[in-house]
Amino acid sequence: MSLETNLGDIKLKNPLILASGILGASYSSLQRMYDAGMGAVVTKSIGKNPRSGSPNPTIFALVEIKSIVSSVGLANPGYKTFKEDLVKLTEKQTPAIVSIFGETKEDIGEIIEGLNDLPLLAFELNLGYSKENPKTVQEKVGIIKQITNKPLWVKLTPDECNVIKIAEAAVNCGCNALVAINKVKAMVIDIKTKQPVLGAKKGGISGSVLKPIGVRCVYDLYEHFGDKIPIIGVGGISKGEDVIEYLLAGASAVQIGSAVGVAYPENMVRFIQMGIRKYLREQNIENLDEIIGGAFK
Amino acid sequence: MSLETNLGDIKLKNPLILASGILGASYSSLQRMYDAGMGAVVTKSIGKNPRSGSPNPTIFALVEIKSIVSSVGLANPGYKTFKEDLVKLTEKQTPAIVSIFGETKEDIGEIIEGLNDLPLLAFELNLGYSKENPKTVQEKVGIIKQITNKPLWVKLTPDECNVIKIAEAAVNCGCNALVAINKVKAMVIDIKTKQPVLGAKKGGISGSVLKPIGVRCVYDLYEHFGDKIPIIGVGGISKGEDVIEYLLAGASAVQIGSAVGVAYPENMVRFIQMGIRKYLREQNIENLDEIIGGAFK
Amino acid sequence: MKKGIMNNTRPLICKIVDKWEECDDTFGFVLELPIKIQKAKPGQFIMLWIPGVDEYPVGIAGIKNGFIEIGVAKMGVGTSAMIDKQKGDFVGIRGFFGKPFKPPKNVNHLLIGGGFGMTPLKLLTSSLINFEEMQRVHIFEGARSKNKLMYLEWLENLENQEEIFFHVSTDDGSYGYKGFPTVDLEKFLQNNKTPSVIYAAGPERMMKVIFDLGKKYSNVIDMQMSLADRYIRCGFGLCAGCVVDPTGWRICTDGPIFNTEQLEQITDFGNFRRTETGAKEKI
Amino acid sequence: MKKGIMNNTRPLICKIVDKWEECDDTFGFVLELPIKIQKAKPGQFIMLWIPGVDEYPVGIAGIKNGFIEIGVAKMGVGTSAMIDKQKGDFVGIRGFFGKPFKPPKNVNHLLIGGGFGMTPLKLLTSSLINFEEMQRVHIFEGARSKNKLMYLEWLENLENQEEIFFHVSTDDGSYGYKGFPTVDLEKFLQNNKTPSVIYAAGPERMMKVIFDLGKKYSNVIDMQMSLADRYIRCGFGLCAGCVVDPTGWRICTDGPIFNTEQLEQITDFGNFRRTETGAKEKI
Ligand SMILES: Cc1cc2nc3c(=O)[nH]c(=O)nc-3n(C[C@H](O)[C@H](O)[C@H](O)COP(=O)(O)OP(=O)(O)OC[C@H]3O[C@@H](n4cnc5c(N)ncnc54)[C@H](O)[C@@H]3O)c2cc1C
Ligand SMILES: Cc1cc2nc3c(=O)[nH]c(=O)nc-3n(C[C@H](O)[C@H](O)[C@H](O)COP(=O)(O)OP(=O)(O)OC[C@H]3O[C@@H](n4cnc5c(N)ncnc54)[C@H](O)[C@@H]3O)c2cc1C
Ligand SMILES: Cc1cc2nc3c(=O)[nH]c(=O)nc-3n(C[C@H](O)[C@H](O)[C@H](O)COP(=O)(O)O)c2cc1C
Ligand SMILES: Cc1cc2nc3c(=O)[nH]c(=O)nc-3n(C[C@H](O)[C@H](O)[C@H](O)COP(=O)(O)O)c2cc1C
Ligand code: FES
Ligand code: FES
Repeated sequence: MSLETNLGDIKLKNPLILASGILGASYSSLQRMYDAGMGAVVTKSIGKNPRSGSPNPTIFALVEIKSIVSSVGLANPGYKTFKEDLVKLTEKQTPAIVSIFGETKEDIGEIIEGLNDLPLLAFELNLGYSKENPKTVQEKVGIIKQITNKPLWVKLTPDECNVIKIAEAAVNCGCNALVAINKVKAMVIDIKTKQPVLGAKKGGISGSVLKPIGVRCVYDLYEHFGDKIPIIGVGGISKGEDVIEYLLAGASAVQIGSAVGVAYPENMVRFIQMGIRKYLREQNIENLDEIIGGAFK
Repeated sequence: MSLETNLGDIKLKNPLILASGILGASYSSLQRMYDAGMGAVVTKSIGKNPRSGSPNPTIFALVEIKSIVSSVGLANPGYKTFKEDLVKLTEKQTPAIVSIFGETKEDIGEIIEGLNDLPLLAFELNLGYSKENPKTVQEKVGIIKQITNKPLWVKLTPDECNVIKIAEAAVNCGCNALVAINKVKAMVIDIKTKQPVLGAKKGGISGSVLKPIGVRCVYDLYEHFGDKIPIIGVGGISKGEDVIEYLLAGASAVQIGSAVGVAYPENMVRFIQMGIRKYLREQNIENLDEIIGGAFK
Repeated sequence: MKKGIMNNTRPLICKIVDKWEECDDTFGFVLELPIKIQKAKPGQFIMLWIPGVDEYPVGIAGIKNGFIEIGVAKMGVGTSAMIDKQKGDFVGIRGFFGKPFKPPKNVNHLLIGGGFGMTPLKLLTSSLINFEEMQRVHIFEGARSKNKLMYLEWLENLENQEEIFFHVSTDDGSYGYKGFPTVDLEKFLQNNKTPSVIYAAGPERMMKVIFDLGKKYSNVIDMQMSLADRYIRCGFGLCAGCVVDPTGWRICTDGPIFNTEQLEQITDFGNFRRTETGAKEKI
Repeated sequence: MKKGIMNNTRPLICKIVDKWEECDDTFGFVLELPIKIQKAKPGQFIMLWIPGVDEYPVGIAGIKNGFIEIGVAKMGVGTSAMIDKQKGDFVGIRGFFGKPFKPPKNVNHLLIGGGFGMTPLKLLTSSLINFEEMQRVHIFEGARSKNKLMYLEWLENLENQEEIFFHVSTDDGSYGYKGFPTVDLEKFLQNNKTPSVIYAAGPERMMKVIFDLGKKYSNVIDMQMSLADRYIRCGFGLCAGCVVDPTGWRICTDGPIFNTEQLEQITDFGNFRRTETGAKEKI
């Protein structure tokens, strides 16, 4: 039984990838999660300039629905400073994907140029940042593909106008994998103090509530694109069964975010892998390829 | 202490309204929910022709996240047949809103004309049915306002391209209240049988997961429109505190759906009302007006 | 508050561990439950999911030690798909749904039914046998002909026991006496003046006949009938697919078992049902 | 598995039931918890939410019967907003977060700190007093001057008790001896050869000095230090705001208390922190 999976030309030892924004602000926590057993790790989304992000509270849980409401406001040190962390991370051959965001294609171009000499596995373009439409996406993907030969993943957000159209724009311009989904717009108001809880007032929701929403999005994408482009499923994964559900919907790999916020993230990764292995054993499956897109059969 | 609330010219004895599609297919269940203590009731969405809807399974719960995944496929008897139920319901002076849907503005015009002679509280236009954009919404709202003097509520779905733009189109054409939100696109795949569970494969999610998403949508709408148009909040309400959260976000009334699927819906309504009263008492609030939009203060 | 609603309402995948032909076009199945769940009560039902095909309500004929017995009568695509399943195949169930029969103590228990209505009556019978202070149990089963009688063997073996009387009838006289099961029921009510409760499950028009008959006898202190001639979508009281007029009661949650007092208020009983679209039609 | 993460991580609204000036620019507060929650352990912290203003970590000075005591030192907008609050006002808390101090048995307990670092040491002191087989407890508190000493009164009253020794120092000699608290600590270690554990909480550079000092004495069998010079965002291990290099440990979840073995691996200790943007800066 093998957990290997392919995303275009990229081969991962297993389909679990650390999602962007989760323990992704320093080389050491990224390395830790790779050592814990992830197949690859995505950094926090990095921009052109340093940003201190939203005021606190920025992240808290809603226990009742096993989910997390957050607005970190894309806090990041800027690509120039973060490069030091990336150098340390890639020195160890850790398969690292750098998530980037930018308002303009010029900003994005600058970041890619600045980081292109590093031995990265891929870039991931975070579209959750500004209002996008197929044209802006085309421009951003276009400029990246012009500058770099590295694979480009595009991360979709479900709040966007017509995810399929955005995805098409990205695929047509040569993006190498689709990542779905980012957080869904959300907020919480405390009724006792009558105040929005998040410092930024508005934010997004992740965790268990995203699973049925993310699975649906991956399913829609796979239905539309088939084998034309690899899909990476994200949203609400906290056990092996969740990973399988995404694979059946058409994902070739998955990313894990909120579930990592536990006392022992190493155990969480092991627990998820155990769940996957148990399923494969019970179903007599040798290879993940046998189940990717299996819900369409 | 009063629970009365106003939606434009409409006064409700309390802010709780039965959401569309929930116990809304027969006059007797609608009457029952009104008798249970709802301030008003919305019917199942009614179209021009009878539809038998999606194959089963159409509705099931995800216990872990207190939510419901469904795709009923707008099963309905068509407005001509349903009129018999509406006659019986309105005979008793029950404040009833008829939810309608239609692919074309002609279909919608026909339905409104067919039901316009009934003493209804309002019509609610369900936009979750077909892909809408500001132009199609303008057309649909336009034709309804041409035919009827009754208030028109427009129900928004979060999957739509830019909810604010859609809402603006509706408001500009004279709609009298905004209802937010409908279900969010979702689905569940059973990993043992590798099949999507819903008969229609794809569906939507409602219940507790929708609360932070719905509150955010109402907050965004209130931020944009202020007092210009009443907003009715829907999504994940199952207790008095949830109602308060929506009111603070800017809703003047709320609709309740998934939470009604219990052995004793009468108790559920009473429980929600008790929660509201308890809060008002503790906070020394006489009137709901004092807290509507309170999160902006 | 929420707990009650949501409990176990996503399909639970079960393995078919036994299957047999119960009678013509009707099969019995035993499903293995993958997790421990609460015991079902007689009269409750499940939603049976045939993955990729359909989901529909079926009654519970037995439940014991993590196994559940059902009986499925061929009607259309969904029931045929179940009948095509073999031992080792998987199906989903949601439930348990609905309010059960509520047998009082110190009465005659008169169970009457036919067709797949016999499934809840089988579980009721098992349960009455274990009933502490039970009186005599009478089962009146009717069918078109012998090869349509469900649980014949099971019931005849039970007949050996002191407390069970099995009255069987067929329309064509191929087994038991010729005629409707109501004939023997009426005979029993005429001859026996001690308090009795009627439990009925079967076609709604037949139940209406039984109901009108039972009302004539003052020794019938209650009638509890399972209304199954309604389209069930959600099973837990949300969609109104199964609502009866003018009370607004949901078959799936307020029923499927209703008692005399309730049945009297349901003007739809024996007269009208709603189809999948929600339109009313004559039963 | 999930339970641990999510537990109590949405702000819980508490009423301020007591407030007092503990020392210059530092106030003590008692908050009333609206629900029963598990007991916090010494060294754990909460995220304190001043609605509409900010949220930041504070240590726990006491917890008993549904009340929690904290101490807040004025730094910027967030801490000032708390200090402006009055009895009867509401604030939110999330927590409890982090791993606690783990005092072994049969050792000298040497608590050393200053500033708001005294808050977890207060709870540790209370807890050690109730410790079964405890040895002598020594508290070394230092501050710039007398009016910056936290819990002075409380500690001096405790001093009456057999097991507590209170060593106090100020930079300007306005109270206790003049100098750093490390002076008395070193004296103690020189004179006392029985096994000792050092518990430190305060500015990280001071702790680094203590750490280097402690390493020189073989009778110091462990040092447990609370790292609080890091930006805390989530508090439960998700965001990496508080991570230390090169181990990738999270102050909020793997810390804030680290022991000797761990501190030796953290090259950032006493040297570097990350700011809100994630950039590294010299401490
Ligand atoms: C409470 C209850 C308990 C039942 N118990 C049993 C049982 O123990 N054994 C058994 O064999 N049958 C039982 N039935 C009936 C069974 O649900 C139908 O025979 C089955 O749904 C037919 O499905 P089909 O696809 O084979 O036929 P179709 O060709 O789809 O339909 C045939 C008939 O079944 C009805 N039907 C179809 N789907 C549903 C549905 N979702 N809900 C209700 N009726 C439906 C149709 O209205 C039609 O009258 C029960 C029904 C109810 C309401
Ligand atoms: C584990 C831990 C326990 C603490 N315990 C206490 C305590 O018991 N009592 C007490 O008064 N203080 C305590 N602090 C420090 C306290 O959190 C900061 O003083 C407070 O955040 C300052 O906020 P401000 O808005 O007043 O100041 P600002 O002007 O915003 O900042 C002043 C300083 O505080 C730091 N700071 C601001 N926000 C945070 C944050 N979210 N996390 C960490 N540092 C921050 C800044 O980096 C800066 O160095 C503790 C810190 C940590 C990490
Ligand atoms: C605290 C937090 C920070 C996040 N930051 C980013 C980010 O910087 N860039 C990004 O593309 N996604 C970000 N995300 C989204 C996650 O990568 C992921 O898409 C989402 O959380 C859904 O996955 P989950 O349910 O497993 O958490 C963030 C999520 C959380 C909870
Ligand atoms: C089974 C079901 C059927 C629904 N049918 C309709 C419908 O016909 N028209 C409509 O506008 N909304 C429909 N909805 C959406 C609800 O009215 C409501 O917007 C949504 O469920 C969110 O509210 P809740 O979380 O309280 O359920 C339906 C929801 C469910 C669960
Ligand atoms: S089947 Fe949905 S309410 Fe009964
Ligand atoms: S504060 Fe987020 S990981 Fe520690």
